[in-house]
Amino acid sequence: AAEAPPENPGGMVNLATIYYGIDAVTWDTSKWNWKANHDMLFMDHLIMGDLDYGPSGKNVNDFIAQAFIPPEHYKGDLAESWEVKEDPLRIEFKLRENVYWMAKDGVMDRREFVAQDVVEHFEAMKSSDRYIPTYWDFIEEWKAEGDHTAVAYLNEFNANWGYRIAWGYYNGIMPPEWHALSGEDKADWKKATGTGPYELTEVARGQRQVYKANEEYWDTTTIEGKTYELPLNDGVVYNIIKDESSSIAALRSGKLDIHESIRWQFVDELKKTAPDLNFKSALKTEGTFIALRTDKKPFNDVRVRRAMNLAVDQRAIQQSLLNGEGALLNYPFSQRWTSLYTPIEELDPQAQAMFEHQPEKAKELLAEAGYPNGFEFDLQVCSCDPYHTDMVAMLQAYYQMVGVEMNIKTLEYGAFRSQMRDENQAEGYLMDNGEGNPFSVLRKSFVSGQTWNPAFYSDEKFDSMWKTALHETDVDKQNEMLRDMNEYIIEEAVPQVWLPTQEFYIAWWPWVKNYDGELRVGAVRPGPIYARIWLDQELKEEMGY
Amino acid sequence: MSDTAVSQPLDQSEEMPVTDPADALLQVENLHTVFRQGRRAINAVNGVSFSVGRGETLAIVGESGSGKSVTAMSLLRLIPSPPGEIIDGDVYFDGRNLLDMSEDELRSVRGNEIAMIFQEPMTSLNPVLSVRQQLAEPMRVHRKVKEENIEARCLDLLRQVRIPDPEARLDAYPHQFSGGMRQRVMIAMALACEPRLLIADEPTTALDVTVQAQILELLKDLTRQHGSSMILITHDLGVVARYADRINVMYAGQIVESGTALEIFENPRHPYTLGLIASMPRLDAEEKARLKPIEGQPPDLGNPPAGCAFHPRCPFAKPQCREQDPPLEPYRGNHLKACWVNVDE
Amino acid sequence: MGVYLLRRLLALIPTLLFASILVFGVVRLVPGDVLDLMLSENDYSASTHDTRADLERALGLDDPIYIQYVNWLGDVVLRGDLGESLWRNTSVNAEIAERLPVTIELGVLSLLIALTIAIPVGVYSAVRQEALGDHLGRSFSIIALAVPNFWLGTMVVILPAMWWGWSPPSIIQPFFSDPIENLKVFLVPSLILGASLSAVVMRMTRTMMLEVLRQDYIRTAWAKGLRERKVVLRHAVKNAMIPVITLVGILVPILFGGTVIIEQIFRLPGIGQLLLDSVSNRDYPIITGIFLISGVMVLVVNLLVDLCYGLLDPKVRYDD
Amino acid sequence: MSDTPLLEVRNLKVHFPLPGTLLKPKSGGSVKAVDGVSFHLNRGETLGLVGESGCGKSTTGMAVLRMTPVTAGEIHLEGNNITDLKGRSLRTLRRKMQMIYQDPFGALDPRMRVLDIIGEPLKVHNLVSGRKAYRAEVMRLMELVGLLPGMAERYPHEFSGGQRQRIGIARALAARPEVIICDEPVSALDVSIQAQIINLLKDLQEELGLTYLFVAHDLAVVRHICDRVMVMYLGHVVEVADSEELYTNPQHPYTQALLSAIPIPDPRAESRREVDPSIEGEVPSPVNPPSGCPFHPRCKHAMETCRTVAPELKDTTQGHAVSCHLYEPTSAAMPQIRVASMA
Amino acid sequence: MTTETTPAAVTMPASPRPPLRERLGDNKILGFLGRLIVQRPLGAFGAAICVLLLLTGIFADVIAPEGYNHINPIDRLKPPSAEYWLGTDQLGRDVFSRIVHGAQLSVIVAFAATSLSIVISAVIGITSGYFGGRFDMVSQRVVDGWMCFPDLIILIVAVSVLGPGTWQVIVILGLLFGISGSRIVRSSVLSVKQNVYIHAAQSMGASTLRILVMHILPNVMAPIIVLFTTRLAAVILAESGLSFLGLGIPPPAPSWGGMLSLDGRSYMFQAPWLAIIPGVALTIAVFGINMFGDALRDMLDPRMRGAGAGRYVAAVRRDRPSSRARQAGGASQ
Ligand SMILES: Nc1ncnc2c1ncn2[C@@H]1O[C@H](COP(=O)(O)OP(=O)(O)OP(=O)(O)O)[C@@H](O)[C@H]1O
Ligand SMILES: Nc1ncnc2c1ncn2[C@@H]1O[C@H](COP(=O)(O)OP(=O)(O)OP(=O)(O)O)[C@@H](O)[C@H]1O
Ligand SMILES: [Mg+2]
Ligand SMILES: [Mg+2]
Ligand code: NI
Repeated sequence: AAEAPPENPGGMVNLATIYYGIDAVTWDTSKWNWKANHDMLFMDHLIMGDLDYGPSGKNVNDFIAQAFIPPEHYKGDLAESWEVKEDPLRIEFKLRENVYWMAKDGVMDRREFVAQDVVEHFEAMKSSDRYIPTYWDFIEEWKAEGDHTAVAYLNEFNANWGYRIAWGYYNGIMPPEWHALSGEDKADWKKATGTGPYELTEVARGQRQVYKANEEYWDTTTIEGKTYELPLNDGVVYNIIKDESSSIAALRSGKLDIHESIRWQFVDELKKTAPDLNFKSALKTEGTFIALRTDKKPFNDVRVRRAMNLAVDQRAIQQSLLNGEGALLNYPFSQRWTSLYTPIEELDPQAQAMFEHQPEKAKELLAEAGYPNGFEFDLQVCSCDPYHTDMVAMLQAYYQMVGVEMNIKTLEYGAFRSQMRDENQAEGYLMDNGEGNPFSVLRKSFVSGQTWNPAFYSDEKFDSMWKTALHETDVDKQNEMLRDMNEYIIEEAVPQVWLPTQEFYIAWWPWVKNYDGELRVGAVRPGPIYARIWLDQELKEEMGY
Repeated sequence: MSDTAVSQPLDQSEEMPVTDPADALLQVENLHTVFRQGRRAINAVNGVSFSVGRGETLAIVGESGSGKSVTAMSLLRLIPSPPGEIIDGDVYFDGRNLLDMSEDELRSVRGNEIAMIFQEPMTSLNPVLSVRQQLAEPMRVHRKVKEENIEARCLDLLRQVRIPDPEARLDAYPHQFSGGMRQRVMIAMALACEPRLLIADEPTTALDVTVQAQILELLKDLTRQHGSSMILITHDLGVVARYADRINVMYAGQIVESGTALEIFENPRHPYTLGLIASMPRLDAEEKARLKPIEGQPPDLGNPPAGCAFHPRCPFAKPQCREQDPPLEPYRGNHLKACWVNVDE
Repeated sequence: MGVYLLRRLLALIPTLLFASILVFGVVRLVPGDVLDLMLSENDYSASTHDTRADLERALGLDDPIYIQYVNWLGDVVLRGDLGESLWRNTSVNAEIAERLPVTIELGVLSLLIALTIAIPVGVYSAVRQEALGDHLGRSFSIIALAVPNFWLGTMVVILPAMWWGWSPPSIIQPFFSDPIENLKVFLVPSLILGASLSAVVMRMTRTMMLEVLRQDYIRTAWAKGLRERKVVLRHAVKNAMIPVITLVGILVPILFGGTVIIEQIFRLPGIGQLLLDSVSNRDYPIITGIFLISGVMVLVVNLLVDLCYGLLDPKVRYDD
Repeated sequence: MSDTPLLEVRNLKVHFPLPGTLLKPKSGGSVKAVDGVSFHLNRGETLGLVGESGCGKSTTGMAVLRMTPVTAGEIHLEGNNITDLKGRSLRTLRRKMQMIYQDPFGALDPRMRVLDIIGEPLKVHNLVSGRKAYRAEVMRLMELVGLLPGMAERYPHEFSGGQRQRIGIARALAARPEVIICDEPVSALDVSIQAQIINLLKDLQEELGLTYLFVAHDLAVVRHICDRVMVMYLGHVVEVADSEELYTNPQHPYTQALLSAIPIPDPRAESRREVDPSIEGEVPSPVNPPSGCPFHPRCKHAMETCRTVAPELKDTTQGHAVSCHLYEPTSAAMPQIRVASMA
Repeated sequence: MTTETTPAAVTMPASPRPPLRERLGDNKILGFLGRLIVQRPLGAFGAAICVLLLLTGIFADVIAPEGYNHINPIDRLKPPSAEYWLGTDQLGRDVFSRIVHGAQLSVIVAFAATSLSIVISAVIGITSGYFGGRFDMVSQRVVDGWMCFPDLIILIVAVSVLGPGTWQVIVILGLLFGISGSRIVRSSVLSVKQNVYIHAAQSMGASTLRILVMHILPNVMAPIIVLFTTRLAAVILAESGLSFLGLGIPPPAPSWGGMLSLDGRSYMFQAPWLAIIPGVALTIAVFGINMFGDALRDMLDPRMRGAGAGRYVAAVRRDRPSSRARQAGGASQ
């Protein structure tokens, strides 16, 4: 339950975010790079997740998911309300009034935010040379109808429209004045601006980004019946820390107030030496899997792919590498998407077996498929994730047991990434899927020809299922279809070896108030969460930090 | 003539003074210096006794490795340690025993009362200090010469050793000098405190004949001017003949013969001295006679032959030589030799 | 001296030219081409040949490599412009300029620490060869060499944090406005980096001192009646320093390498971090720029080292 | 002997260019180590080559061996011009000329056994076939120079200087050369050992009919072994004469100075000897040799012409040539200087 | 004479048999070992470590109780015990076995990379040092160009090019150290080249190849050997640095550097032995190799021979009574 803040809450919140090792690559949103616009706290979106559903309120959504907000948890952000209308098919956003763009030297003066800004923003983004082809193809046109109504006219319905235009990646809204800048100026963080709760005031590359509270921010929060202006703190500092131990040390010594991504390995010791720390554990929404090249021998045979799953003792992996935490089946659909997720027990028996360790069965299947003596294959893995590098050691041992020789090809991040979908990509490709929502997860890795489909999975039936679901306007029918697709992938298609998903920990000190370990209210959208945090400076001092 | 000397040795229990000790500036008695190599010990100096009179020039000759330099350096305790060690002996300088002095006392003698000129002029000067700095050092340390006088004194010294244009040379560095000039700077440094004893260890071996003559003449003049004594180490008998009052002949760490220049050259008593003189090619020889080398090789000092160290190469050797080390004893007057045989026989 | 400097600087040109060709080429040979990487990072729904070609053109990577090289070289030579980052669109010069001071400060401090530890210890260890101090000094040096610095660094960062809640500060204040705070940040990493360097320098100093102490002119100094302290400090050290200075020149590239790791552990935003980021992003212009700058720095340091010779060794003269 | 000398050198010049710099690749300056030297060497004779350190003695020897590039001049061996030989023919030529070095410690590869050191020329020139013959030949050579056969398996560091020099001599003899260039073969040795080696060289010459070019700066040694002596100064030959003639009747002021500077191991003679003051001063640099006669800055007889005109080497008497203006017909008088002890 | 190989000593005139010590000195290897033990005990200790490392490497498969990737999830993160001498890691692999196999890997990597580097150094160093002139000029500029880049920067980029892996690390480290090491070889060649014996070989008409192989190479072996030992240690360390950056030999290969920087750092609290043991192994190996290298250098460099720089003071140690007695004895004859 929330604790009432003092008259003037404040404090600079020092964070290690879930991306604490990655330096922002660019500040230019028109570059369409996810690393570019992650966590730009100076921007607002049209829609965000409603924190009242979060742990401090109704506690039905933990707001950990990176890119999935169930429509029933939507809340207006820059849009006060919205409506999907027919004839012509369109989405009407009623925009908030009295929202102001922050003044920025060399960009713009303070002025009110209007519908035309939204239209120009989307147009500018679309005309960027880095615009992702087809991304907004379902939109015919954006129009400003009056100062505070922005309408997106659609040429076909897209069930995932919320993610694509309202609260997803690439949806933070920047002023037309900024879009008018030269490429060089756009690259300059000093020019970046928006209507968000924070203003970017310092960027020390490779070290930190400092956001100062936007004094004029429009949003407020109510705690114990009292309304407070947001943000409650003076600012937020993003600490960029490459080295994991170093980040743990910074948390332990109080240099960080919040650490959003701790592996279990360090938690025991932290709990022991700093019993005051608050922890929250959460399942990653990223799924870990081996993509098996379905276009090539031997994995073009589904029996072989099943055998590959049967040969692996997932529970042992979970026990030894994840300390018994984590989850066995969290992909394609995450357990967190309760309305869509199908648990293992509800899968057909053949699929359930894949989460057991059945090497004998695996051998049988291999023999059936014509590989009684096994075979040899290459597995590409990135050297950047310790979970993966540990995992390959175990996988190698399991596959040996069924006569399959796995050659581990470790690649450094850049090489690994660019190998994906290359002609020369190995038969096996061990990776994490990026965070997603039901539609994007299914599309990315299983629809034919997609960039993130390293299994080279191509299935006309599945492709058309996906398209149908996308155009389905009825939410219940839509959910049904999504569930079917998920089950189809797991039960029938099996283009991958499913592997346990990691659990991670969020830790914060007791002086961090009004925070319950939430991470996101939209894709890359922590701003509203951070804005509600205040620090109990006295407590901090009392505790000796 | 020599029968008496051989058959009636003087009482050996009494050290035979070479010169009257009271009169001698330096008196060395029974000096032993060894170098240790692992468990092997090289007896580089093996019981050497001699003295140097005031104003006298003593030459030490002997072939390479016979211990000449080590003897000289032992006097000032300049033996690198490890591996070297002076294990026995006394060195009286003006009545004070140098080997018993404390480090501080010794320092006040080094470079001040006894100065040394080393064998290698090319490497004995510090390459990174200017001639002025090096030349002034002994004066600063020993003489407390006022700073303003130092320059004048340095120039004076350079002039004494006949370095042309000393003003220009004073701030030069050793590498800008030729070998002969470097050796002259060394001499100037040695003379800086007007030492009473100058030890010149092969001051000219590395130099050309013409430069050698210049340097030696210079040394002779300067010691004469200051009335200092000098120990001149060389293996060039020609040099000795010209400059020495007295000669010590060394072989395998011992003095085998000692006498005045005339005694040594005209009446050598030790077979080694004899051989040495005979094997020198001489410009003034009447005809190109075949040289008479000493056959065999010098001994290994770490494992010297028993008895007289020279016996394996000695044409006169007799059984006694193989067993007993002959003592250095007078042959006639101050002409000493360490040999069991009479070479005239 | 001026002529000498000029001559030395001119002599650097062919070296740098060769180096730049090497780097420019090698960096682009790295598999995992920036286009693939960008396309996959951006989650292109389905990248086609067209999108790839467009991107290639947009990034200016469509010319043949030698044309790119000539253009790049022209910019570097004529305008001192190292180009533009492929991802950030910022100028490489600015990126490097922002990071360089950190690396330089870390490097200089480490070197200073290494030298202040190593030279006295090395000299002592040589003068008292085989004495207890010598053995201690040498053992320290070998251990400092043998312990990997990433390991030492990690321990220094994490153990005090866990035990006492202390971790080294990492917010860098400009040196000139707050030298104390600034040094607080650099002290620990410099010590760690300096320790392993000091081992190398110490061993070199000791060896050289032993060599020098054996020289005839040291005997001359003793024969003049100088005190040991004077013999060592005035006559031996200066001679022994000449090769040690060369070593400093050789150490600079090693130091540069060491900073990559130490920067990462101590959260120092230096060149090393930039390099690691740029390599994993395949940001060619930045990689090339870092190579070039670090190469130039190494060469400049070596030039300075050579000039230092002049102070130590009278045989070296520049006025010809 | 026959009319054609075994070796003839005509107007030999060896200049070493000074190292250039980046901006000035050719500095233009050069060390004129040998600057117009002519001489001949008859079969079976020993020609002494004396002079101060750095006057070009070794360089002359090297040039004759074709081990250093010749700037100008010609070298004839047995009447054949060998100045421009290259490659294989040069390597074959080297069989005929061998060298004995000054430094007995540096001249032997420390990592080879004596057997291989002495036998190397045999292998290089394929002079013997089969291990047995090879070994036998090496044994013969060792015996020739007075080394015990048991030493064949040892390494050079196990030998004394004199023994090493013997090894060097054996190696030089292995290829059965006609000419041996002895570059100060005894300077590094002790007097007692020096005499052994000089005797050995003489014996070998008698036995094998060798021809020596004997480089040295010790005039007493040279007198003992040489038939004729050539005196060099700063890259020039200043005097050539039969050995006895030169020592009894030195003509060039430099030769006279040199002879007078040598101390004689005889105290009585020494006490009478005067050191010639003309040897004051330093040897000029071969980069900037003085104009005219190279010796003039140190010569007490220097005349006006000496400063400008370089004298030529001319016979004064049969077989005695000197390069000095004093001996040219125009000069006023022959100087009456003699080395004291020679008087 | 029946055979050719009559011992030479027989034909020699009777000479006193030298004492055992000297005869040992005749046998180069034994003599060397003897000197090593007597003069450089630490160096001998280092040599022993090197030999141990080598043996462990060669017989890894015999010594190690298990394979390096023998996983046993039940027994994960077990501290050292009788069953698992050095404990187990997060996958239940026996750390002792991994260390032993790691020694093998280190030995392979270190020796292969070092050998490669030595060959490169020797070829570049010897040719450019011996031929000099333009060839030297050009090759030295290339070496300069190469050397002006920080090692680790080259490594990072090179590993990115070739990808992490055992042979990649070997090739890269070999090339890296090889090129920079050529300087050292070259400078020794320059000084060896000055030796008169080289001149002698030339003047006797020996071919260039013969001179390079028979004279130059054996005489620069000393610095090459020293280079070899110091590089061994450097390679082991460099590999661990690369592992730290995720560019070393990838798991599950048991490279010490990888064990130390990956598992060691991840599990440093649950299982400190995972960090300590490879760290200690690495330190001991590097320590041993360095010590041995130092001793080798001291003993192979003739200028460093003999003990002590020597201080020129207080070098008198007299034992008067006995020496007097000796003198008296001499006098009584
Ligand atoms: N630092 C040293 N370490 C070991 N042995 C030494 C050392 N200095 C001298 N010796 C040995 O002491 C012996 C005498 O040497 P010393 O230098 O006195 O000979 P020397 O008569 O001066 O010879 P030279 O005429 O060559 O100068 C030699 O056998 C030499 O090997
Ligand atoms: N390779 C070379 N490069 C440049 N200068 C050289 C070279 N070799 C010799 N010189 C110079 O040529 C001159 C003659 O040298 P040379 O060795 O022939 O003299 P030398 O008479 O043999 O002297 P020494 O008696 O010292 O052996 C010297 O000034 C020397 O410095
Ligand atoms: Mg000596
Ligand atoms: Mg010479
Ligand atoms: Ni006469």
